[in-house]
Amino acid sequence: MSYSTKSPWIIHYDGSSCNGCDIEVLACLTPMYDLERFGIVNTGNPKHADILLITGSINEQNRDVVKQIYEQMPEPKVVVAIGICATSGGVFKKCYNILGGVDKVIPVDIYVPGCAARPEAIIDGVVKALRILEEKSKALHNKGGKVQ
Amino acid sequence: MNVLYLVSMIGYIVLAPIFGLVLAGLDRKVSARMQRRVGPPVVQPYYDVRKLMEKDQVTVNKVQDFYVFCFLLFIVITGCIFFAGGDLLLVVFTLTLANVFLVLAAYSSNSPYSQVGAERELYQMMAYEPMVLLTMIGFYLAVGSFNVSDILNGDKMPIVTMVGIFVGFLFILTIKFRKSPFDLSMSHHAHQDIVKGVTTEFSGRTLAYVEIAHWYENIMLLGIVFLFFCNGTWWGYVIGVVVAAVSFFLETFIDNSFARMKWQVALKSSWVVSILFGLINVALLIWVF
Amino acid sequence: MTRSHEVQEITEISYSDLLVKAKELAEGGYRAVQICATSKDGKTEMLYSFDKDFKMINYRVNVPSEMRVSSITGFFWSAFIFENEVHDLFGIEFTDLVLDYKGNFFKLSSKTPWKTEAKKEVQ
Amino acid sequence: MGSFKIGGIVLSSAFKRPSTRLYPTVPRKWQDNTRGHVEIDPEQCILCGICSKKCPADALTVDKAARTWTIDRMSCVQCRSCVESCPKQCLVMKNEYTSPNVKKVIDTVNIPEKVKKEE
Amino acid sequence: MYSVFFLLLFPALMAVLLLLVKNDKLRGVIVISGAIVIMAASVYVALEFLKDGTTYFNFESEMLDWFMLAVELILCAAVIYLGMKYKKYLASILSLVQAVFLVWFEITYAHEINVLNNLYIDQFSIIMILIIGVIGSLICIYSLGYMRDFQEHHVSEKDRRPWFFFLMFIFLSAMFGIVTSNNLMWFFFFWEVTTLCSFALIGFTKTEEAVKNSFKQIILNLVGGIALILAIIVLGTQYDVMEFDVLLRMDSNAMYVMLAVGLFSIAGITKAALMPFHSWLLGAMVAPTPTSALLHSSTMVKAGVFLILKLSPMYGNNVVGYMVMCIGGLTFLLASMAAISQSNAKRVLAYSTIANLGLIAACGAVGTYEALWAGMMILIFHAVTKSMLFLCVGTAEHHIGSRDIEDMDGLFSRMPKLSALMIIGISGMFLAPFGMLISKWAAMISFVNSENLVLITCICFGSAVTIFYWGKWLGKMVAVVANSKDVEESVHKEEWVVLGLLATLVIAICFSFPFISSEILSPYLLSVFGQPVNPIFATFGIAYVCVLLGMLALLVVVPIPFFNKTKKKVRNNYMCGVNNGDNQSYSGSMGMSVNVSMRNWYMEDWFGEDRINKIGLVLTTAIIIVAFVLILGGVTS
Amino acid sequence: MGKRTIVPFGPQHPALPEPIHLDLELEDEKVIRAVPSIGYVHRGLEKLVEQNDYQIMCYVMERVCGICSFGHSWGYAAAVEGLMDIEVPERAEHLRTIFHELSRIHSHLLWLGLLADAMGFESLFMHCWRLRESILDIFEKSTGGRVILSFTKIGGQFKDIPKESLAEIVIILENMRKELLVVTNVFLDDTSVKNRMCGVGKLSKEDIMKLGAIGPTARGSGVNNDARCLDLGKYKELGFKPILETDGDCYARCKVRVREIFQSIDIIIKDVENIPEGPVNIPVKGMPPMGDFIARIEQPRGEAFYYVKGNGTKYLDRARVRTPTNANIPILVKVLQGCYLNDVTMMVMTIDPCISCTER
Ligand code: SF4
Ligand code: SF4
Ligand code: SF4
Ligand code: SF4
Ligand code: SF4
Ligand code: SF4
Ligand code: SF4
Ligand code: SF4
Repeated sequence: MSYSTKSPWIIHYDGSSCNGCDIEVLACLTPMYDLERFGIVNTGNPKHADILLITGSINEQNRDVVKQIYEQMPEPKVVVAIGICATSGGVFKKCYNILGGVDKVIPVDIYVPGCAARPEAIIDGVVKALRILEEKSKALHNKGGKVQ
Repeated sequence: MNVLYLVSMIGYIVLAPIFGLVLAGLDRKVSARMQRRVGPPVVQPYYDVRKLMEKDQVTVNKVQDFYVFCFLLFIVITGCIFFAGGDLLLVVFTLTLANVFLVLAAYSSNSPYSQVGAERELYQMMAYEPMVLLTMIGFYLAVGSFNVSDILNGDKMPIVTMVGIFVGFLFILTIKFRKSPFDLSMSHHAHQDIVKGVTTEFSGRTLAYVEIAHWYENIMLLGIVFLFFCNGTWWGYVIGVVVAAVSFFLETFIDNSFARMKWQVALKSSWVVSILFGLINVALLIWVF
Repeated sequence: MTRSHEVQEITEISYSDLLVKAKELAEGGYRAVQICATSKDGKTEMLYSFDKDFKMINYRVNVPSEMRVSSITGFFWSAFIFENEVHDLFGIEFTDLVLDYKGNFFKLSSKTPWKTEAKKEVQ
Repeated sequence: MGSFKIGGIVLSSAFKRPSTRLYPTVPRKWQDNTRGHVEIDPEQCILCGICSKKCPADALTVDKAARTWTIDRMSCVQCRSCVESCPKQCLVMKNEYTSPNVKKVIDTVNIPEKVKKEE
Repeated sequence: MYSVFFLLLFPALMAVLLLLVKNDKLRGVIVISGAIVIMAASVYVALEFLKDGTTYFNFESEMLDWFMLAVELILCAAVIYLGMKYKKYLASILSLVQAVFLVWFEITYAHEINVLNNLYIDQFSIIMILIIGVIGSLICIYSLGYMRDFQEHHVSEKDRRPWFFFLMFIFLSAMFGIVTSNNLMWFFFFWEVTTLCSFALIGFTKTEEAVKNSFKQIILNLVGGIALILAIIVLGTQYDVMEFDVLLRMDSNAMYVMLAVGLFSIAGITKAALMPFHSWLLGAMVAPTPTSALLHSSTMVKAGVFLILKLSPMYGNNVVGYMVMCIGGLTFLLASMAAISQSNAKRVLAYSTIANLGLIAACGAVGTYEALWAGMMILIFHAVTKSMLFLCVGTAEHHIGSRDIEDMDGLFSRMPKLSALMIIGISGMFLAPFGMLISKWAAMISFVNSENLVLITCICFGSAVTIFYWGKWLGKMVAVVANSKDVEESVHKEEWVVLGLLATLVIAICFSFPFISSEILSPYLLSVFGQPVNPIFATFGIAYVCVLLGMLALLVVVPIPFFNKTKKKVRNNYMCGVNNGDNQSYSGSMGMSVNVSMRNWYMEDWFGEDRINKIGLVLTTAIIIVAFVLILGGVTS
Repeated sequence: MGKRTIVPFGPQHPALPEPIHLDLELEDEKVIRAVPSIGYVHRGLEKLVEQNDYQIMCYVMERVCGICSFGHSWGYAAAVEGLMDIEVPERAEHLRTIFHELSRIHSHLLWLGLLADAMGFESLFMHCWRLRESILDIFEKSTGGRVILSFTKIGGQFKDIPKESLAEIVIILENMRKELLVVTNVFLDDTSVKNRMCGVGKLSKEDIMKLGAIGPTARGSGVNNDARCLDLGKYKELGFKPILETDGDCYARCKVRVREIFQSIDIIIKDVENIPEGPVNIPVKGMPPMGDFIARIEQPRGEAFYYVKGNGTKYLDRARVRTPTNANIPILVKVLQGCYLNDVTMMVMTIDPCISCTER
């Protein structure tokens, strides 16, 4: 079993969201939902993170930022797009400055729908992400990428 | 006698991470409960470290690992010297060396937030070092030896004449445990003004080393707390262990009861405490007791 | 009760009056509430709002889209944020902008998305 | 002024039950109003397309020719606009949200031919 | 005995020779061969006399005394002249006063006093001889390359290198004299010669600042010189004593003896640049760097503490003892603090030197064998390490064009070898397995044992502060900056050789310090205090020495596996997601690419130089005044 | 020492709630210069008026910001209602007031939590957010959404809130009050918290007036521009008095918000007592006419400005929001100068920036 799933550390980045999903992500960390039950810690630093929770859609200016955060996360890593904005652009999809969902710039592993995504949905999404994380972790090790 | 010390040294190497881990886990659990949360499992720190070991190994430069490894190594050596009944001043100096390695690791990455973290870490060292030295001097004056083994077997409880120093030491323990109000250079909390400070650029195994080093370090520091209560009898030891545990959770409580203060406060307050509690107590030890 | 809120007067002024009025208001202790541009048929309508003690004064100025407009940031420093925005979105150039982002206020996928062409049919 | 102002809550909290909702261990009961996902009653729909016009997120497609009503679940913002605007009241907002998925879910509903009544 | 004379005379001869040689190549040959001879001679002397312990030489010559007086008067005249010329009348006046005292004493008393032994040599002198001989000669060699660069930077000026090397070698002679004179008048003579050498070297570049600072130096040191001559006068007139060994056997609690010791201490304090006289050493940093390394860190200022350490048995729990202790302790604490606010590498080194000299002086003043042991150890380690650091900074300066620590960003990538040396040097100053720390440790123990609260405070807080300023410098150096160019090729060969040797010396001394302790220090301490203890083993025990040596060895071994293989992938730095990809810049506001830069903390508000110096000046001056009032009032302990 | 530390602060930074970027120039940790840049959240949603009719725009508008989404839908609706000369039923107006104040409580608690978090005061953050959940529960129960309510439409509210539910809200608020007092007292009284806030980021009354700051930021310096003093909503009837503090530092701004929480509770309770029976919406017919209209509303962060311009079709010519943060950013630039790096987060927090709405 991979320990990644026991201790998934997250980083949260806010693309061009309306804050709605953002605060719901944060709410997940607070007493009512307490993601730390699953060993989840909000690291705020891509270099420590395993899961990128990203809310809001991609626009011209944050495109490179999102890419860079993703690149700076060490493998194995998963990306969870939270909220309709992050999955498809949502109500803003037709805006001139919106390129669309997060999958426009980085590969997304889990889409969490909702506007705003409910904390429960976010938890579900993260739990699903853990499975993917586990697979990725196995794949990484089978490649012989590292010795334990 | 020598064999005994060898045993306790090996015991430290083997057991300290286990105790350190559990303490770290309990700290998180208790903190969570204080915040009306469920919190992670107690062995969560273990998972974290295993996870970090598993991660893909990336770094920002090739020398960083060396420094971090030395940090861990010298923390362990510090603890070994301590638990082998060694000289307290040597313990302090080795600990300083270890911490300097951590600082260098942060500097070496040449990244903005690591550097600010390193700077703050050094600054914190400057803040707590006098009190640490005074504590050791206090032991010497109270017991007549810098040797842990002598203090362990001394017949009077050091705390009796070292109450002030004990308070001062607890104060700087907040800095050493990286707890609010003085978790300035790095913090377990994400919402830190300097990102992750010292550890910003560490990842994977390097970060795991830092974590493990903290376990070792915490146990060693609690060992010093324990030392205040040794009088060569079994109940002295019991009191020591209990107080050490209590002080650990006291720190957790303090962590949850304070905001991170401005960094300026750290130096001022810990120097004031060093003078008020440490130095005056040392003076009393010299002139009165 | 007919309406639950006050109706705002919008006064149309000529462009040449803009700075005069701005100066007047600045001296009168007004704050700049906002600047709103509306572009239609190659013309831009600038709406300036100022407020003092809940009394709002709104001026409308019509300018051709290509015209360089004088900045009011000399009187209302904080208006740099509105003018830079208008510059980036509507392509209006401001003269004497005190804190000029030079078109780097927003990074946009298309340049001046709100700017309309003179002939363009609007829905 | 003083320290440990929060000490009381913090200490007492340590001995109180956490206020955490143990989701997903304990499933969540939804409020009646909770906006989760849109469901259609295909029997009622007349493929008028109003819902799709009123959708701010362009999540709905109504294809008269193919007789399908399609919702892009990963675009719907649960605004209830379609529900409100449907002349036949054949749309309802259910409590359960669309569950997170590895791909974008698009649900297509076939609208059966209706036997013309009076009109 | 002739070997000692050789040491005294040979450098002086070389000096005269160098003054005459104008050819660069030839000068190189002479300097190198001369330096090697001096080095060899000092080692020879050391070996010759190590076994014998304290040895006295009776060498008398009326001629010589008159010669010295003549030279002294010429020097005084020179200072008076220069003082008038540059309108620094204070210097002239002080010099005049000194000359008057000197002549008066020489004429009235000096010749009446019978001096048994003019020269002597003991283990402490041996240590000093080795330091002067080895480090001094190495620095002279180093200067060759450095001064060549210097000349290139200052083409417009006349080549004054002969003068430079003349001074350096004369200085060596004088230093040898200081540490081997038993005759106080001789001691005074050599002392004044070093002062003048320093004066000339500080003013070497002849810039306005250099001149100003050189006068600052001469004025403060003349105060010391006057104190010295006064001390000699007191001893001579009151007790007919003009020899060190006799002085050391006297009862320090007698009022005049104490007065003399007090005056000696003032002389020592000025020379060692302790507060309140420390400002001259900072000013001295305008001199060419080898000068700073030689005169202002490893040898000349050491003469000041040498005097204090030598007088150690006279100190202890008496007024002068406390005076020097407090001044030393405070100097250590305050100079360390002031070092925080400095970004000029040489000034940091200068403050650190002042701090360490303070610590050594405090050790000497405690007057116990442990403390003296610690003091001597610090002296040794400091001399070696600091001179190396100065030379490193000198070399770095010529290649990166700045002596500012802030410009040493990532020096490790730009000048890897040099930075490795610097890192060794800096670590040597404050980190665990290195000698400085061991000595500080001993100092701390001896302070605690002497139950002196002021010293305990100073050393606890001072050490903490020390960590900060060295740590941040070290950090600057180790930073790995991407895409930096290696600029090391152009470093002169002489410089490498010398730096390498010094670094070897630093490490060698660390490893051999048990030997130094047992073979050199212990016999000396035995002879001084009559206590047959080897403090290193008494206070630490053999086990710790092993631990420390082990740690040191570890530090050498551990890097090997790490530096060679890292399979890790290298990624970019974290910069809030806007790193431009080169780790050097990020895309910032207004669409600009902004270069990141990182600057250390200086905490100007708290540790600003002016503020600290003011505090130091007030406190230490007060201490001196109080001490002398007490002594003159007859209170001695 | 000419050199300075130059570091990027944001857009991705854990202490920043939302992406904004600052170029910081530091000496030690003192900020010598700070140049902000925004645009990481800019979507351009105002331009959606060309594609969505004026009614659907209401859904878009409430997504200007997820924190005070209710206020945005109200503000926009009010502007359109003004333009179309629609009179909203009394009960709807009362409901709007109640929900707006609930939003304020939730927003202020959220803000207090984030403030605590910015100070590294984790437990305080957790407790604030724990209390905030009660408000979200009210929202979910009554409107079906936790943060995006979709409760307002042009002409009134979607549905009525039954009497019992209103009574329940009052009970919940009354129950919260006690615990709120203890928690907020920590902000006002704890030494370590005060250490971070008192005297930090001072803004004089003149600064505020000159730079046009609004909301609690302005009220912390004694400047009243609380748009609740205007006609919109039922505030006048409820005897609303704005809360003012005079110190102008972070602490004062925090205090304003703490006091506003309790004030909001009082307003809600009073409003529930006074709410008349009746319809909650009226049918809206026709198109927005030619012309324009301005509405202002007091959001948790300050006055928001809405401008709509109709052209006789169902598509508006222009809808414009000037949100509170938009007006407060100049203040940020000012206040950052000369503070310390660890104060930067505090400064950013105390003007309570909502970048989302700033950039739209
Ligand atoms: S999905 Fe909805 S709530 Fe979430 S960020 Fe987008 S608009 Fe806001
Ligand atoms: S990272 Fe720390 S401060 Fe942030 S939410 Fe988690 S526990 Fe709290
Ligand atoms: S669901 Fe309703 S609105 Fe949509 S097409 Fe069917 S009948 Fe028309
Ligand atoms: S709920 Fe809203 S977004 Fe979803 S389909 Fe209906 S109208 Fe579209
Ligand atoms: S029911 Fe009404 S809205 Fe639908 S098509 Fe007929 S007239 Fe149009
Ligand atoms: S550093 Fe300055 S003084 Fe030294 S050689 Fe170069 S230019 Fe001359
Ligand atoms: S909206 Fe609130 S929770 Fe979300 S990022 Fe902004 S401040 Fe944080
Ligand atoms: S300031 Fe704007 S974005 Fe922020 S909460 Fe208020 S309305 Fe929403």
